[in-house]
Amino acid sequence: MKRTLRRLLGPVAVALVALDVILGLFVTPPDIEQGDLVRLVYIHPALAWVALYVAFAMAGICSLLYLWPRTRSMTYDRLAASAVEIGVVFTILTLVTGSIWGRPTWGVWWTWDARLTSTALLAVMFLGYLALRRVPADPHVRARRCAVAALIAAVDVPIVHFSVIWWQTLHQGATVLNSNLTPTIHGLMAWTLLLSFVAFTLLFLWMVLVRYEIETLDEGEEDAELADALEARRQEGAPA
Amino acid sequence: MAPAVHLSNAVVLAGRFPVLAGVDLELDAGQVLVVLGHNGAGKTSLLRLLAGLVPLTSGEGRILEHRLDDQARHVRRRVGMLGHDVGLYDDLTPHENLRFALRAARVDPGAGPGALERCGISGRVAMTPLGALSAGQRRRVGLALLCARRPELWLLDEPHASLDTATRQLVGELVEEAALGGATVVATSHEPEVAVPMADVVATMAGGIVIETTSGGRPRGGKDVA
Amino acid sequence: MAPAVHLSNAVVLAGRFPVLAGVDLELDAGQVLVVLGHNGAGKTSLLRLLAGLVPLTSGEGRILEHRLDDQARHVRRRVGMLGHDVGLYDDLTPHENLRFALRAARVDPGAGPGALERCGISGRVAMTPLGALSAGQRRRVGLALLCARRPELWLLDEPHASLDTATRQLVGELVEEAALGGATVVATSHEPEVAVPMADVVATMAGGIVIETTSGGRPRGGKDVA
Amino acid sequence: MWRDAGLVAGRDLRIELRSRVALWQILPFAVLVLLLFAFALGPSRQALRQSAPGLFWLAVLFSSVLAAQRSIAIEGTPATRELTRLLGLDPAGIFLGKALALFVELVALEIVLLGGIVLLFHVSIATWLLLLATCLLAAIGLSSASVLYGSLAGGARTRATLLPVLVLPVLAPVLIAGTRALSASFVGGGPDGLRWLSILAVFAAVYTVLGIALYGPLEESS
Amino acid sequence: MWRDAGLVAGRDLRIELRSRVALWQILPFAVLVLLLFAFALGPSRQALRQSAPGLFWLAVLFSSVLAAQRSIAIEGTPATRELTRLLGLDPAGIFLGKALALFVELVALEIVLLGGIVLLFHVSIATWLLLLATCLLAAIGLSSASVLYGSLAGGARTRATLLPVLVLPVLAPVLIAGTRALSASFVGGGPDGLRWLSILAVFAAVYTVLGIALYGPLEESS
Ligand code: HEM
Ligand SMILES: Nc1ncnc2c1ncn2[C@@H]1O[C@H](COP(=O)(O)OP(=O)(O)OP(=O)(O)O)[C@@H](O)[C@H]1O
Ligand SMILES: Nc1ncnc2c1ncn2[C@@H]1O[C@H](COP(=O)(O)OP(=O)(O)OP(=O)(O)O)[C@@H](O)[C@H]1O
Ligand SMILES: [Mg+2]
Ligand SMILES: [Mg+2]
Repeated sequence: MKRTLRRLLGPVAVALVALDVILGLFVTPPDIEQGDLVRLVYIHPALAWVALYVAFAMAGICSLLYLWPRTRSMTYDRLAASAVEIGVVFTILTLVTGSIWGRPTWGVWWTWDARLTSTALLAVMFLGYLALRRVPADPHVRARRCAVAALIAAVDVPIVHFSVIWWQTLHQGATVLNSNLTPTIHGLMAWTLLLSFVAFTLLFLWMVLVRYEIETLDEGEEDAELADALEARRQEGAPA
Repeated sequence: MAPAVHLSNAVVLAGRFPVLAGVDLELDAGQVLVVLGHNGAGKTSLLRLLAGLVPLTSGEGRILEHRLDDQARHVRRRVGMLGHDVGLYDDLTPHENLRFALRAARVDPGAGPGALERCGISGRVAMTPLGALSAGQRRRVGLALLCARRPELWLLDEPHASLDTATRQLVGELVEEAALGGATVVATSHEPEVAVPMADVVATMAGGIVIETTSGGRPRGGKDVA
Repeated sequence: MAPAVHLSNAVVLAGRFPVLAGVDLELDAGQVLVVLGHNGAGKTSLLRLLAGLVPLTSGEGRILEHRLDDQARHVRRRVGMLGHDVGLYDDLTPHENLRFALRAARVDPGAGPGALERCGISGRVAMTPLGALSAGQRRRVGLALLCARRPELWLLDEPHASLDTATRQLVGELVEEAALGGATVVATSHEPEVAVPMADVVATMAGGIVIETTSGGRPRGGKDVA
Repeated sequence: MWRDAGLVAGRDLRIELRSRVALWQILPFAVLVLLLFAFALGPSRQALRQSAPGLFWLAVLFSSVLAAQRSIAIEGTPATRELTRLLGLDPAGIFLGKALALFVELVALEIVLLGGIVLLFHVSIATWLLLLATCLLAAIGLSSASVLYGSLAGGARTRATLLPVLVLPVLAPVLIAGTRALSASFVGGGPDGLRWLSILAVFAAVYTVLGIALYGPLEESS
Repeated sequence: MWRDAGLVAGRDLRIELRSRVALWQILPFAVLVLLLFAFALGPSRQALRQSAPGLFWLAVLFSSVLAAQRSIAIEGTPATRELTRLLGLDPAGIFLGKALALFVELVALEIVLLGGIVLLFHVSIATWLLLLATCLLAAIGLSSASVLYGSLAGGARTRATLLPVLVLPVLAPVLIAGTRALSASFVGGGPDGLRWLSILAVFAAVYTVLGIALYGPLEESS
């Protein structure tokens, strides 16, 4: 059951993303002001949504489940790690697509808009988590450290969010937010937009599961390895 | 009465390497165990497991009525360990170190100076920051902490190393005293001549398991109490 | 021939404390000196002085023809020391450590694997970063470095500590080999039973000075070479 | 818990008093950072005055990372950390004690740095109360978060470099809110300042609670 | 000397490759510092663009202190330092080797940071040659001075806190000259830039020569 679901998830996610791209690139009309650039709207917001909300929430919840003694299991540790790893990819893609979009619309690659700034900050937090994960340690030790780190970071997200929003609005810079897009959206565009959110969320989940499976595969091999390792270790004592 | 230390098929991993590969062990309160074995046999790892400092990967472990897998914190409170490195604060003097450690362990800090004196740390040396002391003096301070704290399970990693002849004898005395007082002692050693006479049980480790258990040279007086 | 080691009234300060309070010592090339003494007597400090690692406050010192006060650098190049802590890199494996150290000392790094093998570091252990090894394995690597480097003055601080029975014998063999090869050896010890038999001269220290010098148990064969 | 907190804070402060690291190394560093900012931003007095609050908090942030590193270093080697675990101190107590010691140092640091920017950057203070509240709340938040992260990074051999990456992004809200609140206390903007103050208060509360709750599981493992 | 330098640089870079500290800890830190500056100075685009060169060098400076700490940490414990002394490596070689390894890391860092300020602070580069020369000369100076001071601080138990205080004041000239030269390379002011470049060159030369000459006596004593 779980297996078939996972098997299905991959093709479905990929197909939906493909459909989204086709609709976005060829079917929907170009924007009056932005021309073909508007097609980024079918990628970028969905990427951002996945990176910031889905990935962070998943990492936070899995970490919490890990820390809770009753539900503690390495599964959650691995899931959290996979979520962050894939989340970093999505965050970077958000920054890249955003910058590509920003260059023609705002005339600059980057502006100190609240959303952009908090995205960048959260990206660095993700990187910190990965740096911590690379520190050599016992798997359980690492799992606990990383779970705590993810939880602290997750708690910080709303605080960062509000402080950055206030920070920006108090000192209004020359930002053109995307309000000029809203009126131009017509039916098909709205559906494509909605589709993009669903498609990228599914894609994310699928990638996380694949990443998770690779790690568990390692782990499964480890079980077999462990038996060998135990045997080899016991032999060390035998007089040479 | 349940045994003070019970391990069955205990496996401990460091990274992916099994430092303990299935250890079985059983000790009663008041017994002294000496662990022998080649370098890398897993003696230090065994002590660290008994102290609740490393998680048990598989197998079973009970120390002083607490399970090692989920009650390690309770185990740690009742255990005293003298490792290869004593782990006290280099910036504090032996006196201050003992004072802090004893208060942290909720023991009367008044026992500190006496214990230091007994382990040969007095006068100038007791007032010098630990970082400046010689290797043997540091180990003496570690020993003094155990002696003042009187834990229920003593874990001694090569207790004789670096100590001079006079203090070596003291180790034997302290161990005997602890055992008579009902505490369990586990000590590793590379010097069977000095270590075996103080043991009830001698375990030989190799390759992460206990390969042989024999009885040690401790006079029967010890056994009776247990 | 000038003596390999000559100290007269050597005083060394650590902070304001005289760790050595006027040591006189004289050793010929090819001799083995074992230093005994209580904890804090100044044995480690003596070795560090002989290695040229701490400055001489007063008195005179000549090691292998170099003055300790202004030619310490030349002394250091020709000296090998195994301290309480081996001082190799935790991130590198024994192989890499020896390779680096031997190349730094301008010795053929090809001697490394053989020396490691001889000291019982082979296979998996030789490929594990030093930081993960057991106390005794680390000391073995330190010993292997000396064995591959063959310095002219060997300084061994409690060479038997932490080593298992098999490797303990090796220490004796290596010392004998070094002395026969014309090197001078100074070793401290708290185990006269094992240390004195390998010595030509036994010095007992206390309170920062040498209080007694007697002859050790090394068979005359050693003396002849010197 | 409070007893253990007192014990640990006492130990940390005693070691600090003996080694004088905060006095001779961290304080000069903080002042130095201010000077470097002045160099980097050029000699324009107007520009400096405007950016003074931000630079103040940046200097506090960098110095507090340093102070946190010192606070980890006091724990010494892995062996020392293990001994502490074996002594059975209450983890919440350890956390509070270390945070308290760090708090004391940070407050001292803030006082000196405030003197520094008043002198170097020619600012004057309008609302003392706001200033005081800002500094205290920020110090609580900074010390709690730093100690918590210090324990995360402390087990690693590379902690000197790991700690800054971990802790600085999390401290960013303190920087933003502190800067705005301080600006308000310079120009005298009460209500605006209060809003920022509330962020600082939330931050301090959240991290103190998290620290008390999470320090146990953390020390368990490392 | 060159042989020993190669040996030491090889060791440092090999340990770096194994631990990836520079990649995962120091680089993110550098980028983070840029973000923090933006918070401190407020989101005004104009103000940020003007101070971009200064902020760039500040970020480089702080990150290079971190890199220097890592470079000391590689030397490990006091026992490791003693062993190195006993091996009889040429001190000038050790100095050059460590400086070389640090130089490689700093150049990588500068490249990333340059990308960062171009993107984040909207500057554009007028004189590429000047920029290149500035970055290389500054990296030489920074790495030489850091290694030299690292050896001063390295023996101390409190080096994590001591090093920044020691080395930052010394690096101040790099900050000032680097900032000016960078400004010049942004607006295209050739002759002015050259003057500052010469300061950087002098700094680099002085500290490299000093390092080669003094590293021996320094290690001797520590
Ligand atoms: C590096 C630059 C950028 C970053 C980091 C960024 C980041 C984000 C984030 C975090 C969201 C929020 C997603 C959500 O709330 O669901 C978002 C949404 C969005 N972004 Fe961007 N963005 C960038 C540039 C741009 C540009 C240049 C445009 C177009 C002019 C743009 C248009 C949008 C739109 C239309 C949405 C979704 C609608 C909405 O939620 O308001 N973004 N972006
Ligand atoms: N992370 C690791 N990777 C590989 N091997 C490891 C790791 N950690 C420990 N080991 C190995 O596990 C063993 C540890 O043994 P332990 O320290 O318990 O030995 P010991 O019996 O105390 O030895 P000694 O007498 O030398 O103190 C050593 O062989 C060591 O090489
Ligand atoms: N900075 C200092 N201040 C005060 N006393 C010091 C200082 N440094 C060292 N000492 C003292 O000097 C002596 C150092 O002796 P050393 O380390 O040489 O002893 P050792 O003979 O090697 O002892 P062990 O057998 O314990 O290894 C110790 O008594 C120590 O307390
Ligand atoms: Mg051991
Ligand atoms: Mg000694």
